[in-house]
Amino acid sequence: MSQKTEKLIDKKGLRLDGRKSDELRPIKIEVGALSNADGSAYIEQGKNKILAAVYGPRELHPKHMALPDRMVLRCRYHMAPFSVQERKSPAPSRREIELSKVIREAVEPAIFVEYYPRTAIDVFVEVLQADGSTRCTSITAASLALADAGIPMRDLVVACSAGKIEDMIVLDLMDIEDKVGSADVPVAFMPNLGVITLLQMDGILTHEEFEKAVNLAIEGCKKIYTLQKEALRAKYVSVKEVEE
Amino acid sequence: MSQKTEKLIDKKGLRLDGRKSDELRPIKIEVGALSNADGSAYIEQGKNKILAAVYGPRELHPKHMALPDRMVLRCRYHMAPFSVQERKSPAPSRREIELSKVIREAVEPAIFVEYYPRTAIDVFVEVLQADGSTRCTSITAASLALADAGIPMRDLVVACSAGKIEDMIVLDLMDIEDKVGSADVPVAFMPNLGVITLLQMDGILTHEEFEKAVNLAIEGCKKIYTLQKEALRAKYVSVKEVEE
Amino acid sequence: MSQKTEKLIDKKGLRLDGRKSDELRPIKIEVGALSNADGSAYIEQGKNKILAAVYGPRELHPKHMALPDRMVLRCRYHMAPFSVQERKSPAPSRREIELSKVIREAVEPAIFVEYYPRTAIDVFVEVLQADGSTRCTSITAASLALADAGIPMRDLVVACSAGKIEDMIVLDLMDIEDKVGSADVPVAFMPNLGVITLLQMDGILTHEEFEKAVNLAIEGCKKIYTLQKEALRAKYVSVKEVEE
Amino acid sequence: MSSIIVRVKQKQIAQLIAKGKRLDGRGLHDYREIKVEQGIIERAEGSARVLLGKTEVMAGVKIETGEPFPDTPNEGVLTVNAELVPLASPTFEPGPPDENSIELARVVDRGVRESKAISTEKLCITPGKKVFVIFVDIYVLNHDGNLIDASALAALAALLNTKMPNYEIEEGEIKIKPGYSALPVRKHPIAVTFAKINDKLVVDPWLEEEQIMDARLTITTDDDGNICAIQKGGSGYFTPKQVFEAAQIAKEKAEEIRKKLGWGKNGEKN
Amino acid sequence: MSSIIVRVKQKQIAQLIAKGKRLDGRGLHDYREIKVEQGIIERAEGSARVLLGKTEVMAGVKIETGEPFPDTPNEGVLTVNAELVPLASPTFEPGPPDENSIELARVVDRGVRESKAISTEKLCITPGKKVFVIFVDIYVLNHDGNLIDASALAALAALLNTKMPNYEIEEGEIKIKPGYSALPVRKHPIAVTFAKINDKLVVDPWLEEEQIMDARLTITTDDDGNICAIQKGGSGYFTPKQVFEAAQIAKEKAEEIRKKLGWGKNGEKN
Amino acid sequence: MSSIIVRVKQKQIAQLIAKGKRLDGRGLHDYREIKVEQGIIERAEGSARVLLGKTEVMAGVKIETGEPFPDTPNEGVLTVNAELVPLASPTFEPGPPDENSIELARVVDRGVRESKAISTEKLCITPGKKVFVIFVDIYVLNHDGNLIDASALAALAALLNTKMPNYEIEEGEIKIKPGYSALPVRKHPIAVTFAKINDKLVVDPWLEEEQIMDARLTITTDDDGNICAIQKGGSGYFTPKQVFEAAQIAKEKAEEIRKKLGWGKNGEKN
Repeated sequence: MSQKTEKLIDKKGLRLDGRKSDELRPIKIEVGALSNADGSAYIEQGKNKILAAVYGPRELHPKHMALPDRMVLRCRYHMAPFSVQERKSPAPSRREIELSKVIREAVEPAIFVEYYPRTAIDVFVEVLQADGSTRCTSITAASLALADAGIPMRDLVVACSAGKIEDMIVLDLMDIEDKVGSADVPVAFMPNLGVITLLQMDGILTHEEFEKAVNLAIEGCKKIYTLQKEALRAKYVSVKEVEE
Repeated sequence: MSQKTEKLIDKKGLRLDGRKSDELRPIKIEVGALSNADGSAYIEQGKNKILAAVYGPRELHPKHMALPDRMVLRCRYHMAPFSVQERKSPAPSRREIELSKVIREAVEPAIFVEYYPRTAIDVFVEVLQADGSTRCTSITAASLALADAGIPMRDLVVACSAGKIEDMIVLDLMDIEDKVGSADVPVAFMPNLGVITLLQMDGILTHEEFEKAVNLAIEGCKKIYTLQKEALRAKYVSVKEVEE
Repeated sequence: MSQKTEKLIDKKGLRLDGRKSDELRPIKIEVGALSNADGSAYIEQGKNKILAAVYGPRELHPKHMALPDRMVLRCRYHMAPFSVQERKSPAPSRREIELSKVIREAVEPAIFVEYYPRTAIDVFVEVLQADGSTRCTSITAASLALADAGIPMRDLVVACSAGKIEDMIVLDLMDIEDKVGSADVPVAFMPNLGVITLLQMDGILTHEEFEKAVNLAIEGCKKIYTLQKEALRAKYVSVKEVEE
Repeated sequence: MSSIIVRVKQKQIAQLIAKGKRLDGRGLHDYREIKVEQGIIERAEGSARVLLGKTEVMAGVKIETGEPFPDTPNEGVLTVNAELVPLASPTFEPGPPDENSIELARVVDRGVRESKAISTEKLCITPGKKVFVIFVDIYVLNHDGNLIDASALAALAALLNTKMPNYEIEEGEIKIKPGYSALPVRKHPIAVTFAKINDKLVVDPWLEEEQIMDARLTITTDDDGNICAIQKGGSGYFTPKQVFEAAQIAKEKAEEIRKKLGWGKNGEKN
Repeated sequence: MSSIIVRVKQKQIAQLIAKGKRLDGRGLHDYREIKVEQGIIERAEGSARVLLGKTEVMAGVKIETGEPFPDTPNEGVLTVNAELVPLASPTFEPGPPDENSIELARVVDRGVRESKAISTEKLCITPGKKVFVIFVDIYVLNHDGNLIDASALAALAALLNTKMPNYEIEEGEIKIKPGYSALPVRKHPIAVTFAKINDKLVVDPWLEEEQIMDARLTITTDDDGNICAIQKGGSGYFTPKQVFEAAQIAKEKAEEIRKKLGWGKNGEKN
Repeated sequence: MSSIIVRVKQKQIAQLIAKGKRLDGRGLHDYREIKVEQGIIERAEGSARVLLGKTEVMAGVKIETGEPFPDTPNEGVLTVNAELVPLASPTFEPGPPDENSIELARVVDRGVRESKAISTEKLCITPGKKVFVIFVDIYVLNHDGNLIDASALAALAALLNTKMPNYEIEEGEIKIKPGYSALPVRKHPIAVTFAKINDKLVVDPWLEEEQIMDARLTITTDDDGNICAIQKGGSGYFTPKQVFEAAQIAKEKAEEIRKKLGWGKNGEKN
């Protein structure tokens, strides 16, 4: 992270978009937005606009990659060329390949993978607009799309970042805070089990700051979890109405 | 198409190579030129020099791509690096990939695909020198190569372009006419059935001009069709002589 | 080879590193250096530092590439990015692809390929530091790794280059001699059978010079062969001690 | 759905079309409902989302600077790319563009380019050296048929929504100034796609119609009713009469769409 | 080994760990023997070979000149690449970098970058135009587990061994002068990796432990004991308590390693 | 042909060769009929088509300008590429160059390069900055054996046919002037390929001989009879005696071919 001389916190202790240190960005969730996918979710978190879709359980090609005792979870995190300031080539970057891996490993602990041996589940995440902490918003969306697809899960996975900007530990970093701030700690959490399924960090933090950041991120996760459950409920209510 | 100030038609109404508006370029056809291919054809149309070869019906790899009730037709249109003014990289360009698709879809209607289920037929087109309307010459060559390979067909497919240069609708565009002219309409035709199997257009045409261009292209197709049949006959006559 | 005005031989007839014309660079061989591979060898020849490993006989994927009456030998020659003056991209270059082929074809004559039908043997060569004649050192290492893996062989293959620098035929070219000299002749040899399994040449040589170079290279091969056998013996002795 | 049910449904679709009807109640030449939303991606210089029934396509426009093509040193560069992202259909797979996405991008590109929709000569900064490069990225989000028309609409809607940065040339270097102006778009090319089913032409095929069509024909017309691009697809054929008939219908449908969306001289807005 | 024997052994490993023991006799928080050899590749500006038990990793540093990133015009560029070369393991295949080698490179990169180990601002030649580019190539030669820690050590050892060419700027052109000076390295980030097996954390897992671990956690700390990079891997999870405990252990182990290798202020040498 | 018939025929070929005869009636050291046609592609700066029996290879030469290699700042650049296009053989597949096409291109390249056939020092425009780049593209159209010799002939014939544009340097910019001059070619390297079958060497193997050969040896000689390039192929071996014998024959055959085609000092024309 580069240290530029931009002021991220004003005299009242508020951030550039007026948030307090422990405040989430506005979040909008829509479940089941896509008709072709087996499950899908669209999330806006601040200016992040992220779509996740799930296909499966379905057959795996080539077949020799199927596993006899469990399903294979595959995940692709991908950014639209127009999602960032400088046009991004649609070919997957090294960053996208790493994030596809950590997102997969963040949602997999929630899935009963042994329920569908010899099958595959594909999670596709498309970042339509990026504004920081996209891996967290992607995990939140992916786990909703999995639930929408009826995949049996231990719990929803929800993710949120915390970080350090100008000596303050803050929740839910947006792009400029990620770039100019001094540390970023994305965390994915399963609230019912109280366990962490994604943890990364870059920047510089003391151990005290690190613990504070992780705990703050978990608090953020719990708040988003409530919204996740509401969105799922809203989807199922409306589906039920349609089916009657 | 870019509008440059080059004169494409002289005072007598003749084109840069002396042709009248409805005149084809000189055409030379040779069937069965290649010894390894199951069928082949070489065509010169003006400075276009194009070679088509057919392999098949043959086994398909990977096997799961075979179809139970029909054969799979595959087609590759490819330009030699030395075929154009600026050396072309041998890797397939987006243009070549699109043309491979439309050429395949132009010859497929002529083939009784249900005769050889679970097999593949490969059509390979190599443009050795390009001088405009290469997709048309390629289709004419590909359908001869298919016939030479003994593939059962409803009719030969024959293709020719028409276009607009300096307010005149003309037949069989050569490179400079394609680049400087104001519209290009490649048409593939099955004369016996009277149907169009390839149609593209780029440029600007009124509906009247468009109809005139399509009809002119069809007339061109019919003339080339005669040459196609002669070349096939010549090939078979000479083969017969050899075998006796 | 470019003709630069660098002096490769001094007044005493010695080369830049003090060697006589028919003298090998110092050679250090270690067999079985890697614990995961089925066989391995590490060789330093001058500043060349080359590691070869063998995996197999093992199953082949995809299976349809297996051969019913013999094993398939595969070989990859690869240079580490830091092995040469200018950082080398890790993607295989055309040179590396050609050398992988000729190295495979140099060691294959030594192997009883019919002993393990339907299997594959993989030979991986990594050039950690390159200082001329790396293909020869690679072959010497590859054949030791094969022997270490217990692959049944007619003989060890050993390779050495000869070449021409400033009108002198010399043995075992190092990088600067290869670049500035006027011819390079890499030779692989099976001493027991007295046959050549790799032969390449670039530069300009009369027929007399060529014969002299090949014969000199073969003499070099024979010297290295002794070291090869010693290294193998040392490995097996030490293994035996461990097992007892 | 099991493949037997699929085949029964397909037969039904084809039989209805022979009678001039469609399974979803549309007339043969009716479009599904068209919804266009512009300016949805703030990060992009222009953007739009188009819904054509359940088919959903997004387009984003990014503007960069680059070199002009040698044969048009005074003109900006237009680049159209299309991604069939795998969340849009179970048949789309991750990977480099295949022939379908390349064809889609090139057909949309030809409509915009050949109609001279964009005044590329106004996008030149330093002749022969530096021009604006307009990237149009088409992003298919849900595939329920007729991707070409939906993508062409999304691309045009995004271009109409595009803001160019103001700039000055200072000592050969480009300097961004505050404010924006609209990208100069002078034409509104509309692609109209036909499927031939049971020897009838239907407009705006949905996915299940595409699965049984013999061939596909796309005709793009400009504001003056002239044809600027055509693409035949699929492994069937058309009679010349069908082609000329389709060209007339395409002109009318394009005019209708332009009017409905308020684009061009007869448009209600813009 | 047959898969039955493998499973029996895996069960044994897991049961021992539950009792606080390891099959190779180590304590849960003990590293295998670490050997570091520097300067082994004369062709490279810097190089090192690290043995962590039987895991063997080489790193080479090459220095070239190139353009800086637009947002850091006064800083040199660091590029870390990792190759899982197929001679290192029967499971590695030739081909372009996969997710494992990319993750490995990026985790090592973050440790070096975020700790500001290299004074990149001293690697600028002409601001905004020309800077030194430091390529760190990690080359895994034998994979017996814990590639991240071994690779991070190899990368740092190679950087500490790196000689920069002396140079002067003459009329805008860079001119190499005789002599070398050390690459300015000011921090010694050490990655410490944990495997979670049977709900216990073990440090520096070897290959057979990795095969049965639920999840992996790597924590990189700098000379001041601050955390500069973390990466969780694997399809399991950690409790917050486990994470905080691991962070403390990582700090202590890193300090031990730095001391042992003589790196940093508490180091015996360097 | 069924595989039984193939095997019978292969046995017959091998037995005949043991007796010094070949199935097609040639002596062991005879070439098939060689036909060379030059200047067949007007778009290319040079071109040729070579028939070696039924083997058919085309070569095209394109000239562009580019940067010289750093170690030869005063010399033009030669680039040889070979495509085994899939219409030439049922065993060729579309895709990026494989080891066979790369070896083919590199062996032809070495013959031209090492014999110093082209006066690359005459292809320099501005030392260290701009030189002519000669692209030789080999295009195999029908594969009936011995692609190397046919390709080397086609490449040389195309180079001999190549016209360089006249030019002037005006204010550092290259300006094309009317007229052409021949590319400066001073040597005529000829590749002669041997197959070892039943311990005999046969020259110019056709496809069915290649399918049963133990090993392959290509020796390229220049106009002075010197050897300039050698390549052994195939998974068999040669005795030193066979190699030296082949070198002598290669020299004679190359001389014959040069004479027949009228190339070089002993040639009847050119």
